[in-house]
Amino acid sequence: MEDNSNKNDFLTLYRDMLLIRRFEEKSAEMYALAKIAGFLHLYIGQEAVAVGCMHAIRPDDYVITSYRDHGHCLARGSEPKKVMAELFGKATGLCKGKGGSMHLIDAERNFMGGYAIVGGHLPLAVGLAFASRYRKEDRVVLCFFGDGAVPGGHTHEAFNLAALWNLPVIFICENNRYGMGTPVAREMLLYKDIAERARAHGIEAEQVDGMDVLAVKELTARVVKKMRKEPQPYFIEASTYRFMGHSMSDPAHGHYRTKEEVGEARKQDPLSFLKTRILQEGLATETDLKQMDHDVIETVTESVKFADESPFPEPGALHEDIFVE
Amino acid sequence: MEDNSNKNDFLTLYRDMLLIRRFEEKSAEMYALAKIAGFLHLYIGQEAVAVGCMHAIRPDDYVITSYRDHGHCLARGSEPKKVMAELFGKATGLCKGKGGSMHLIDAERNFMGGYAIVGGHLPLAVGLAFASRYRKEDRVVLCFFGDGAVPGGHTHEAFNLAALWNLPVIFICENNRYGMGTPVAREMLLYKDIAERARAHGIEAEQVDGMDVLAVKELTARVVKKMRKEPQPYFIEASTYRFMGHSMSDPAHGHYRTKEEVGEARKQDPLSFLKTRILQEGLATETDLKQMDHDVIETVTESVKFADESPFPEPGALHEDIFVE
Amino acid sequence: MLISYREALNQAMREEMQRDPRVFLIGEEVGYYQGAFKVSKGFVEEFGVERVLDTPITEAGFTGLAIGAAMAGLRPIVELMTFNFGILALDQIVNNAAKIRYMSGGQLSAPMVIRGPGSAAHQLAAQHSQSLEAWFCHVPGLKVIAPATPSDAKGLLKSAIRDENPVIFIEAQLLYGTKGEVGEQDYTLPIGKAAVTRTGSDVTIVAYSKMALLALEAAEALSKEGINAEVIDLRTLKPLDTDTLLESVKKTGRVVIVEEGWEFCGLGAQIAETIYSKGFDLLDGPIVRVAGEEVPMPYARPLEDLAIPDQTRVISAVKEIL
Amino acid sequence: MLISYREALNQAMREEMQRDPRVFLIGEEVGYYQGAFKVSKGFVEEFGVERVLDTPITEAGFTGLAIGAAMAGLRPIVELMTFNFGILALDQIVNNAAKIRYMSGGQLSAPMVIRGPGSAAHQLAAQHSQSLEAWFCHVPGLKVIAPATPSDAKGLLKSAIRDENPVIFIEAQLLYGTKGEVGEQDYTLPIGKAAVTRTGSDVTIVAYSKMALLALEAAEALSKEGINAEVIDLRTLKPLDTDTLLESVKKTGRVVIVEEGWEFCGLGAQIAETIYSKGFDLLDGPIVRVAGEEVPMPYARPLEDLAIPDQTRVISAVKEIL
Ligand SMILES: Cc1ncc(C[n+]2csc(CCOP(=O)(O)OP(=O)(O)O)c2C)c(N)n1
Ligand SMILES: Cc1ncc(C[n+]2csc(CCOP(=O)(O)OP(=O)(O)O)c2C)c(N)n1
Ligand SMILES: [Mg+2]
Ligand SMILES: [Mg+2]
Repeated sequence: MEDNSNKNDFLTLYRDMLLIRRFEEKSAEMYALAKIAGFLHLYIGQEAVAVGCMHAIRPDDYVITSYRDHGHCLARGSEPKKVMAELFGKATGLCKGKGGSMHLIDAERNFMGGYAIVGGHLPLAVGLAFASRYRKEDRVVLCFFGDGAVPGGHTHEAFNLAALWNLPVIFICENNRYGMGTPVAREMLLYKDIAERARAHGIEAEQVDGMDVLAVKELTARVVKKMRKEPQPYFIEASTYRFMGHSMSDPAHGHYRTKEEVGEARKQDPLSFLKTRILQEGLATETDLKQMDHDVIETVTESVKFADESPFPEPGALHEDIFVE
Repeated sequence: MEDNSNKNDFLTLYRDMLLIRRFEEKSAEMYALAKIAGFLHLYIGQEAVAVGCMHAIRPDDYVITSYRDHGHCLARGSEPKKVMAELFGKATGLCKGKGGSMHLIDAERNFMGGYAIVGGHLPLAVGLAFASRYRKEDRVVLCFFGDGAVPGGHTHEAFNLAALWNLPVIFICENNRYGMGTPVAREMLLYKDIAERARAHGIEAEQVDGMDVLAVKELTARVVKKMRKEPQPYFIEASTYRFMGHSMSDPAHGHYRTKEEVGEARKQDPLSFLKTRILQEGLATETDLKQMDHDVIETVTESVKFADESPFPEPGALHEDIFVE
Repeated sequence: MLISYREALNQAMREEMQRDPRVFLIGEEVGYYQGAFKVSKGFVEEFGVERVLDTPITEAGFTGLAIGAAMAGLRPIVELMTFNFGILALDQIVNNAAKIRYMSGGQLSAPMVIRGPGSAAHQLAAQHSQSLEAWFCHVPGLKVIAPATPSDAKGLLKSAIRDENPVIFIEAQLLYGTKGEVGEQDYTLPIGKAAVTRTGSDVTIVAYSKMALLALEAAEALSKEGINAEVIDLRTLKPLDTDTLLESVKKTGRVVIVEEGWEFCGLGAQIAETIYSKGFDLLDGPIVRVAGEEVPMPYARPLEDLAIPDQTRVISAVKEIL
Repeated sequence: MLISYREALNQAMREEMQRDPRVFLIGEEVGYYQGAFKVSKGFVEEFGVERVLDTPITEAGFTGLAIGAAMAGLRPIVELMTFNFGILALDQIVNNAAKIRYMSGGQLSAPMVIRGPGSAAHQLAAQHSQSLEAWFCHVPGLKVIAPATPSDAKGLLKSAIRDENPVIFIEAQLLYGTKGEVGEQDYTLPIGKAAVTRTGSDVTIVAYSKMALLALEAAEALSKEGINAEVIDLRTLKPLDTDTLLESVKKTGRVVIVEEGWEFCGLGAQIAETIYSKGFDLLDGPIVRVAGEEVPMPYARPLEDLAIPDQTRVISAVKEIL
């Protein structure tokens, strides 16, 4: 892989992934303590996809994703304490505690959310891209979703419209090999090259190793660059793996995948991958990275403290934010 | 084209197409006389598709289609007088006058209908095929729909399920170049080989000249034969053209297509095509065919008489047929 | 000026598109075809294909697209060829358009109008003859409008387009050709205000859309028999104008509610319940509902006629409670 | 035997699948995963992959498939992972399953059950916490069931599977773990019959699903204050058991209706309207409704708790009208 990243880049990418990892490990703890409830879908194992992509776009570009959204939100630069407060359902959360884990939204950063209907946000993504074209801007849209969303009807309707109208949206399918307990081979007959479905609608597509943050970033940057000049959708299939269960109620392995399989996949940890590179290339020492980890953990700990100490929404909030008056 | 049809075949095919043509010409008249109301979508120009396909299946196979369903229903062998009575909204109609033009259903002939939500019947078709497999039968399903249904979500969900579960359904896309007033190039970016979308889901596909009833029959027969042994969906794109407007309220040409274009297409009339073959091969004389036309017109006239003389449903029928008691 | 309901809608959209470059129209056949029912006649010529978008038959896709565009600051008008097809876009409307403001804690919103004909025309049968307004009314975060006259259609559509929230705007195929007096000037009408279209003292007939015209006709017929009915055209279905309803009931003590949709869980049930619970003591007896029959719409005209409220049924409902 | 609601459903489906080879189960994660909420535990092992079908995430597709299969003579049970996703299958359910019998003039029908959890669990937020039963109840051609106890769950699910028509069967995530006495024998319960789960004379509390249990608790609490409430668990939402309702109102003269769904155009509006119109003279005053707040469901627990009816609200509703 050709790579123009400098030292700073590598370290920032690493730090961003580390933040997601530590943030989510802590979230799982907090879930066990019932500080967080509802559905909590961890992104651990997939960090390279969100981080790699996010480093290839501008602040004014739009990002939209599914319910497995902590990683994307943090990678987009949302304040960890506001994210944690949202998971805690606190008034200081990104969405004042109304959205929760599945609906993280940070409009200031054009992070348009977290949606819980599988595939339901793809048409929205196409609409964001439409708005960009309509206003003759060169903003692009990153739209993340899982392999499970690929057979869904709204997905295909979104593909078709994006292709037909040349809209600047990158569809990023994070193929983590399972939709809940269903392996991808039972989601669709042709599962080895998911992108075929996008190509059939006229969308250019490519596969990338979703465990390699550098590859993800490089591909996304290349696509974005072209897209700014020549709006047109693109489909990226990032092969990845979720190390944890589907949600907190699902064990990491069990009915649908073995402990061995998960262990095997964990050897491809996106963090270890980049760490090795960093050390190899002498961009940082083990001690530097330990320090970084320490700092990240500190940030996460602070975010928990902030969330914990924050107040719940006032009862009056119940009837606020339904309509713009 | 290789062809095993004998004289009888050719003449039957011709007669079946002629019946549709004359029946629909008469329907248009009856619409003008307000004997028929609602939406009336004529099939004129597309007769070769329904007739060719229907001659390749058995009586116990299932057939299902869209609202443009007169042709399929008649080709399936439903009694013209019951079809006409249904268009008239009479108690003697196929569906006792409750379905109308868009919902012709003839369960006895496994003609499962006539559906008015574009693409909405494709999942049903897959379900019919599922039932066949479930019961370990070798019945197949013919499912007709228009080019306009191809981008729709339910279509893709149906494709995916049929492919994934190897269900014996033939998806027959009657590409008449327009979905209402929208040319196919504005329905989807890659419109020249619509079948690509089916292939992407893992469905084998082929294009056929939908104006050539022999080609349609031959292809369908080949596919059906294979499918009975080895259940698996198939996609056929039949290129055709509708000679009339989208429905009675739409002129044959106007906003979206020129008189010249329609005139040009009419030169490919599926009836003339077969007629030429019949005469060339000496299977019948002009006089024979005139006599046939005469007989067909007689049948149609009788069907109108029957429909006209039949009673409307009794008021009590309003609340019947909602539930199986 | 005397114009049709269709022209009134056309004017409303045209004026708003001229006023606000963020407004665009999207739907099946809205452009070159001039709209399936010709409501957007002349639009693609005037505003170009960038602002008048013909879509493939993908209601979830293009409605979702419009919601995304609204979230990004545009002001879409989605034309559903008919509201029957809105079922396919319902997840987008309910889960995204109606909820995005709340889920985001007020950060985002989806200012847009989703419009098109609801209810039955003539003999379009079961899948094309539905009145689904009760579904939309059930969902917090949506406003629902269903005007009966050209004047209301224009004023309310303009308000809907300017509203900062998602608005469901239900027209009727059989109203498009009806004519009425419409103000020349650029006017809007308030969302949430019912109209007393006929004053009376004996009974209040509550209706909306096509049925509001039917109610008026019935009231005229009744007046010949000396029965003086007040007619309320709701115009906005949600939020419901409870004040206007109660004021009328205070006078009449008797209520008939007319709607074309299915009776069970129809909007009429809610209107009745609202009146009962807020005006129980004002009522002289039970409210009578005249609603669509509890059947999928039959094709045959005589059956269809039986399935939809008509003047006779409204009149006998009124007489039943007098 | 004392078993959970989940086990009761499991038994009902198992017994019916053993009895009738036409019955099959289809949905997301119903097979290898044993059901998202483990309702189909052991099924794929017992009945095999031919009769227990894991689907891709395509609600319109697999629900439509099941409808087609039903039309062809099979007896599908569709599990919606939750009824929130049913919105995506709504066109199939409403336009095909509910109408095919009518449109075909009685030739075809779609005997099937569409089941899964409706209503809120804990903190699943706006897109995963909806009670949409009113939508289904609005549609002719559907029967709608929402049992509150293991015993009703089993008996009614068996009846639903044997019914020759499409039946919407709404469970609740928070009920799956609740236990109750269930008969050992193979029994069914009649669709369309409500249960008087507590007799009383002061007020009738009408509810269903989770709220029927809440109503009982509230009634117990009220009894300590000397208020004797009758509780009706509707069990079947459509057809509504009007007789049982009126009989109770005859005794009590006062009604409180509790539902978790949104108030406006909720099922409670219809229940109230039915009682008012058929039992106006039996009522001593207006009916009070306790319903879900008119907001998309918030995530934060304190807000969620406010959005859903609780004992305090039911009790004060009762006191309000006594
Ligand atoms: C329309 C819809 N159906 C079902 C669900 C329940 N559900 C939530 S996540 C999920 C699996 C999604 O898998 P995938 O898209 O691969 O994403 P991943 O969880 O692997 O990130 C399912 C079935 C849902 N949220 N929406
Ligand atoms: C879901 C849906 N959207 C819109 C319509 C309105 N409509 C009826 S037919 C039609 C065009 C369909 O074109 P195509 O599928 O090519 O079939 P054709 O009419 O050419 O036979 C449209 C848009 C509909 N019936 N259903
Ligand atoms: Mg996945
Ligand atoms: Mg076509």
